Amino acid sequence: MPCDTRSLSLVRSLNPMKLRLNLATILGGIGLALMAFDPAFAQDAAPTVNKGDTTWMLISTILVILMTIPGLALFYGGLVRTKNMLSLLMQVFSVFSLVAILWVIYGYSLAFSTGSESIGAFIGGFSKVFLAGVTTDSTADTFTKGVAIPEFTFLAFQLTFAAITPALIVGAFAERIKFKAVMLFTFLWLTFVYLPIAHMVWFSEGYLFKLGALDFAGGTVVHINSGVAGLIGALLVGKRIGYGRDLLAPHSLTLTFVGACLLWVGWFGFNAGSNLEATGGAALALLNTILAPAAAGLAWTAVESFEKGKASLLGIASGAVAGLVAITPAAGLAGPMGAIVLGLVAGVVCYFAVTTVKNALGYDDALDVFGIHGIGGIVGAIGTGIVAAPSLGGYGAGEYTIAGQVWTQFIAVVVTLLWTGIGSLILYKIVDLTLGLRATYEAEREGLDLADHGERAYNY
Amino acid sequence: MPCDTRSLSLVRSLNPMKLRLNLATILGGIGLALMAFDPAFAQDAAPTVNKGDTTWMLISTILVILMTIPGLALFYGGLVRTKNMLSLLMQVFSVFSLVAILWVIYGYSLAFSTGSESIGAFIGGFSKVFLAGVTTDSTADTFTKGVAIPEFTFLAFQLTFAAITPALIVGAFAERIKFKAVMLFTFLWLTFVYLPIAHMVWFSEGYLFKLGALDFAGGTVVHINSGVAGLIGALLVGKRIGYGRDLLAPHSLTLTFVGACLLWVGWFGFNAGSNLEATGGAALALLNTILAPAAAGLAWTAVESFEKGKASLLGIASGAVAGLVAITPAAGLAGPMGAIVLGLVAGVVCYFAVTTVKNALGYDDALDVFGIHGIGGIVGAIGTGIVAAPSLGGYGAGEYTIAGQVWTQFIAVVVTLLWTGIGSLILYKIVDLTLGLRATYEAEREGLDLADHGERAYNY
Amino acid sequence: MPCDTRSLSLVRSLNPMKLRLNLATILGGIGLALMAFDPAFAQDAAPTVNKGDTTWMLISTILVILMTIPGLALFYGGLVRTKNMLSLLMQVFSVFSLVAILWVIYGYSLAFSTGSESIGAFIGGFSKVFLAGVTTDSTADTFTKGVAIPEFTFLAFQLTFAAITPALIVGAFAERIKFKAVMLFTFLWLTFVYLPIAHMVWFSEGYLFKLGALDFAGGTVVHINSGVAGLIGALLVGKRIGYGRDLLAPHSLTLTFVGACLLWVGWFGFNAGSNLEATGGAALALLNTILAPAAAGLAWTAVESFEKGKASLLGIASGAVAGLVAITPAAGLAGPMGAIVLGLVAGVVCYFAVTTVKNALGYDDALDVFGIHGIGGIVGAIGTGIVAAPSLGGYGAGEYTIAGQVWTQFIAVVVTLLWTGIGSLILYKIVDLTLGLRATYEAEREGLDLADHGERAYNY
Amino acid sequence: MKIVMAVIKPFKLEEVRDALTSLGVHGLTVTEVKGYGRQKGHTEIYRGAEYAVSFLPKLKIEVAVPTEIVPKVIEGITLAARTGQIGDGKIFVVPLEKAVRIRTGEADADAL
Amino acid sequence: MKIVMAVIKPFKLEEVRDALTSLGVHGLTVTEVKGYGRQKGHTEIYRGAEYAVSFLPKLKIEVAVPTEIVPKVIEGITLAARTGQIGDGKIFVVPLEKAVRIRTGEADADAL
Amino acid sequence: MKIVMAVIKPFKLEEVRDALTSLGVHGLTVTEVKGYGRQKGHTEIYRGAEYAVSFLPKLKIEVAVPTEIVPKVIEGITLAARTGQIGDGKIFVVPLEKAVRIRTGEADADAL
Ligand SMILES: Nc1ncnc2c1ncn2[C@@H]1O[C@H](COP(=O)(O)OP(=O)(O)O)[C@@H](O)[C@H]1O
Ligand SMILES: Nc1ncnc2c1ncn2[C@@H]1O[C@H](COP(=O)(O)OP(=O)(O)O)[C@@H](O)[C@H]1O
Ligand SMILES: Nc1ncnc2c1ncn2[C@@H]1O[C@H](COP(=O)(O)OP(=O)(O)O)[C@@H](O)[C@H]1O
Repeated sequence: MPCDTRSLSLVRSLNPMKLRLNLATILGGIGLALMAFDPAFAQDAAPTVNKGDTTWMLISTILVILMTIPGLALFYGGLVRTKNMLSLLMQVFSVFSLVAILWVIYGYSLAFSTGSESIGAFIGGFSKVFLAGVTTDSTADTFTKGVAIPEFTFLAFQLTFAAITPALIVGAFAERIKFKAVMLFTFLWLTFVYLPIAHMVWFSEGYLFKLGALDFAGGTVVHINSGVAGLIGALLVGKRIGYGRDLLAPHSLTLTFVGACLLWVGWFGFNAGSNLEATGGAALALLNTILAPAAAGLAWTAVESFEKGKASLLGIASGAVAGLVAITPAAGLAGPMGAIVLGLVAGVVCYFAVTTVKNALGYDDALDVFGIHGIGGIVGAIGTGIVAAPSLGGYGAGEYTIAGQVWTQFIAVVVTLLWTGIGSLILYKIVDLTLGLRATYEAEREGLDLADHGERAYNY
Repeated sequence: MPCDTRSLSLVRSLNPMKLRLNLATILGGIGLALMAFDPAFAQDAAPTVNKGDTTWMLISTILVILMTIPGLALFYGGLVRTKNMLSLLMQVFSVFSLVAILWVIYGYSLAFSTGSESIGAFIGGFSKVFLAGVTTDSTADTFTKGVAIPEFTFLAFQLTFAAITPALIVGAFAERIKFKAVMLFTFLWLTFVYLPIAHMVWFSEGYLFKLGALDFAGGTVVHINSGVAGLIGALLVGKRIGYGRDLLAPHSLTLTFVGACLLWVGWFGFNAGSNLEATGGAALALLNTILAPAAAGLAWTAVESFEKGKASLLGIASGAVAGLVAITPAAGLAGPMGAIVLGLVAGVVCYFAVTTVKNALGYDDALDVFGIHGIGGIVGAIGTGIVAAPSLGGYGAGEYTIAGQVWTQFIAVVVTLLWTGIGSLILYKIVDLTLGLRATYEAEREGLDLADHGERAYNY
Repeated sequence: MPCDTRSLSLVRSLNPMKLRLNLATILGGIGLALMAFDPAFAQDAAPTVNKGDTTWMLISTILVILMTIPGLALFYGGLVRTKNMLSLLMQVFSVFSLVAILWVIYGYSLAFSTGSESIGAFIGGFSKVFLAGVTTDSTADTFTKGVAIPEFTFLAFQLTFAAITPALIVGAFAERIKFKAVMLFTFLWLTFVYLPIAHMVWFSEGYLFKLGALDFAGGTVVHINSGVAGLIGALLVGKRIGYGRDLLAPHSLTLTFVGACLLWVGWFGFNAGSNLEATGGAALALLNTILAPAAAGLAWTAVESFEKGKASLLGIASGAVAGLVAITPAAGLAGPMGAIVLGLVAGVVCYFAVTTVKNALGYDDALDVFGIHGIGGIVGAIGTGIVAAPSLGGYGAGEYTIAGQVWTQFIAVVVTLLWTGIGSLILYKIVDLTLGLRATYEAEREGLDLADHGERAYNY
Repeated sequence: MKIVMAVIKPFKLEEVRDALTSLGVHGLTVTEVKGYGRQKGHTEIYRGAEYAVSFLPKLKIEVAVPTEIVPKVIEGITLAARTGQIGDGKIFVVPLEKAVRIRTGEADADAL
Repeated sequence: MKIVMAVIKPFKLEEVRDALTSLGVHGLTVTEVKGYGRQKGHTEIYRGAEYAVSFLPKLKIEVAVPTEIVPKVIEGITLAARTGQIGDGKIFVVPLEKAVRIRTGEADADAL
Repeated sequence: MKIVMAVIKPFKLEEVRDALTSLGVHGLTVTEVKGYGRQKGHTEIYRGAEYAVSFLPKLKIEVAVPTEIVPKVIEGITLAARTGQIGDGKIFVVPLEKAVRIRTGEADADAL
């Protein structure tokens, strides 16, 4: 729960992440109410920076990096065949590095600064390009009036969100994509899909901001966004040679397990860090980020045991990731029991998405980016409308009606689906026409590690 | 050192962890003494929450999770044969997930709430079942009067202790247990062994609380408890096929090494986090948690070099874990030199427990849960009585006599041994009579990964 | 940026790390200027300890440990052949353990206490041997007047720097050194090379302290120091059997990747932790520690693609580490764009050092300790003189002239080169004459794992 | 009886197995091997050190069959394993004097 | 001389080795192989995709012996490797024309 | 034609390959094996449990050659693989009745 006082209920029914930078202005209008709680704020012009918060946000940033490299890279890498191991590690690592640079050059500015009057609802401006004006003294507001964090902290934390999102996509077309295509696509997709959506959802002047959807830590921006882009990618790049016929078994479930654990651990930074302050709200987000994946993993293996007679490690790990995805938008808004229920639902739904629906439709989403991030993200986004309800022990505020909030959530999901769906489709086509998306038959047979990178993962 | 003022000596000679939730009441009686140091406290009704502390406890919680998944899972997994790798990973991950859910449903309440008048010394009540009454605003006291942390933080931190303890046990009967038996046993053991012991030791109304034993971070509740349960399990489940005849060599010491390192890193959260505040006392606990395992690892390999002519990686890693176990009860109570001595002793004693005593007695404690956690825990519990002595540079307080404290420590060890020994025995029997403990001969031959989970760890 | 006010410019043009313990005295002279900014300081005798800072430093300490074990160990281990895997892991783990113990016995005292009048500029004294006088209440100053951290925190943080430095060296003579020789050399080198250099550079009375070189987080003390010692070691120990003829391919680039990621993650503690406080300056250091390696990795693979036609994972990982090394002395002093430029330069220079220069000169620096830490360290040390310039967006202060600062940096590099070059040479000779450095031909053929440690890394 | 030993490209295993099964051969033994031949290998580069790797991953299939079906077995394997590119591999026929099924002790034709 | 080649269950290696040693055969070469035969394999499931794995891990033992002890060798291996379950494996005997010990250049009987 | 099968020390592979190439033999197949023989193994110790490991890593080389060059091949391998220490390995010669190149269907001499 990002806000501490009931008087903020008006604001709290909006998406909390949107408030980050421009909360101060909004709060102006309700300042009087706040004064009753903390008179000191009224006379306090400059926001105070608490070192406990700064430390918490530094750590959260580091945790999201750990979640990406090596976390996500290992989770994905373990699932592919030996001959493509390095290609996955390389893609995740390169995407992370590339986005980090792009972020400070223009990404932060386009996402988190005021844009032109005409299209400012969809994309920011160039005032912070090359981090102009950002210094060790500049700050970004948190959700609590008068409390800020160093702007470098905020922007580094946001950098990690921008970096992991395109890295999530690469799992969908794993084992058959050209490395250079991934790099070009990442550049385009960050610019034309991620930055606009982040701006629309999280910036106070953004289009989706005004819809009032709840998204605590990025369910739409990160998960639905990457999940759908992955699905389009899997469809356009086509199936792997031998898909549906050969044994395309994971080369190391051990590494996938390590990756899943590091995803989980790093996700605490992702979710509880999105609280921007080290408060009881952050602790709640952390607890929910323990409970939802635990429940989802157990739910997945329960269904699996029932259907196949055996509970698998890949099953519980996949379920846990699905639970992490689902709790993301609700992390600081659901009560602990709500988190468990959301996890149980996500575990079951994603199980069927991955094992049944995918096989029925026949697309080759190699590492189930859509099945887990896309579907799990949708379950989470809609579910947040329910579990955030105070009547169900949640921390959603204002005049909360479940039906109304669920409808708002639904709209936000649809808008995200459309933007990323159409945008990604166009960008894939551009890459395909310039560099080409798909590796050659020989490269795919030999493995991308040797073909694209000239190395082999293992020489035992 | 959990407390900052000498006037707390009366309280500090008790087990610091016991104080967590109910310190306020106790401190009432000595409030006057405190006023001399900090008059502000006297008029301060509501405890203050410091964001630095909150951040520290959030991080500590995350570190203990890292220590379990993937830390402990890899440490154990690397030590088994390839065909049982996933079964170990699965058991640790599932136990963690299951306990997380049980903890918020009834575990926290039974451990940390007031029980009925008749048996309240042994088990808590149901007032906090489903986390009733816990909100983002409720707090739990630390060891310093007037300083509190969000209750969600405290309960999440405690959740990780409850989760790792049964996960430690699975090493003892590794490579031959049924997966379902592990799950049922975990449920029973958490309920009937862990929760009562945690309540008795850490809750102010608990039976062992009143004995006045020192246990900074859970030497009895976590290590002796799991070590003994492991020994009983190893005896009841029986030896692995081929034990003592075939080469049952670790399939990947590399993974065991990674696990040992993550155990070490996570243990900083375990031990220094048990200070509940980010103070010089936490820093001391952290330093001791560097020194004791360093000394223990070196001691183990020194004896090994002397006896076998070679210093092994598994030796130094095992020694380090033994040192971590031993310093646990003394982490914030020993001085740095005391920590080194405790580490040296633990390294040597556990070396002989594992290499000589186990072989002499002939039980198959596959991954030496008893030899390292049980024996190391006992060395630490007794040793704490010595190294905490102020005369030896320790931070034990009050009218400290080494002999008296060692005797108290001894009693606490014996009580723990008996409760977990008898309790575990009964629970294993129940599981054996219902689901059966031991995998079939064929499943064990083929490996539990395929037999129980339908997967293989590696497809190189 | 360690200091928050412009009035500290005089001090800030010096090496920030030198200020740690003795800042208070120095600041006395400029206290009046400070009063204008914060009058409270004038009357504040005892420094205040902020729990946010304490938490940040505890975490930073933990991160540097994670960076060493398992980070560095895996980075190195993955690069050697299977038969020497454990020897690398063992060396890193043992060096860490040994230095931890030596540090609290005499290392901290020799590095960070006042020495005798005659040689006090080169080495500290014995007043803090066995940590005499250090308690949970004693503090160490930060760069901000009146702000301190618990001394145990400071000394534990410094312990990790002392431990990782000799561990870095072992990569140079990997796969052919005797284990016992490593241990003896570590003891000697810590005592006679590391401690004096740390004292000279970081202690207020040290010789290099007075030169006024900028070194935010240890570019000279850690990286140039270990890089040069590695080069000398590689030359003295000689080439591996088969070097230049056989395929000495890395046995697991996956593990090297994991190690590189953990190095990166841990380096945030190393660099941003060197700020000693959780401020905007720490956030800048963290951001720079994201950007420089990202840029360096991309630069390395860009050159590689151009030269060899393929971008490799080992390339981007090596580049990232080179970038981390280069940004170390500049972490809190460069602006983000300066960090990117420094990274780009380091990536390209180290690429040629490792791929061309090494092969031309023909020495067998097995894991490129000199090529990456030595050369990258020099690039960083000199480059810091440029990117710290306020005119280039840097945070260097005072009457800053690029030419003047670069010259100072150059001197500091030369002094470090000479001390470690000559010192290491003598110590290697001593070890060679006593225990012998090089493993026997048979041991090298069979692999050091079996020969020195009696184990094998994998039994698949 | 003969042992027919074939070195093939790894991804051809399933097809070869099916070809053999359709000839009524229901047992075979497979080994991962490295082959050296006309097919050129690849280059690996680790930190600027280039290695020409000329040993390529192959599978060796060993199948014991009655002498009379050897020609058909050869034909079946050839067709199934052929891609037409260099490196498709070789088939070798070696005399087999005796075969025994361990489980039953049955010998020769009965043992296959 | 003959080469006796046996495909056995992996956990039977030590017993087979001991049986051979007791016959005075002090050298042998072992290869990890995958066997396909009557013994049914297992099913692996990864995220709902089921794979029937029909190749099972086996060990192949090759031992060069003088012709006269071949029957004893076959008997020894058979007894040691037998569990009585399907999949116990096979023994094949192949003619061996020449054997050389690399270290000394000794040939044939002396080389074994 | 014969199949010459040699068990050698792993680090001798390149030298043996070069020796064969210089004899005009341009194809061979290599298998990682474990050898048991006179060469004594090593001891591994895991937490005090000592294991005597008597199977040592070796490489098995199989090369099909025309009968007439067999003596030269044996000589070439022997010289290249010899270190003079116990465990250098063995060379076995087995008759080869037929060889086929899968890609072209060429047979016997043409297939090698
Ligand atoms: N003389 C030989 N003896 C044994 N194996 C051989 C021989 N020649 C080739 N091979 C095996 O056959 C494989 C394919 O041979 P190669 O010359 O590359 O192509 P092709 O089979 O199309 O002629 C090699 O990788 C090697 O394993
Ligand atoms: N015709 C054959 N040629 C080569 N190897 C065979 C053949 N038949 C069986 N094998 C090997 O023997 C093993 C055992 O055979 P299988 O039919 O499963 O059981 P059994 O030996 O009890 O009849 C197989 O896994 C395979 O490795
Ligand atoms: N009778 C045999 N049959 C098959 N392989 C053998 C036989 N004897 C030895 N070998 C192989 O040759 C290798 C070397 O044999 P060993 O007796 O150790 O030394 P040497 O070759 O010097 O006599 C063994 O490791 C084994 O792989």
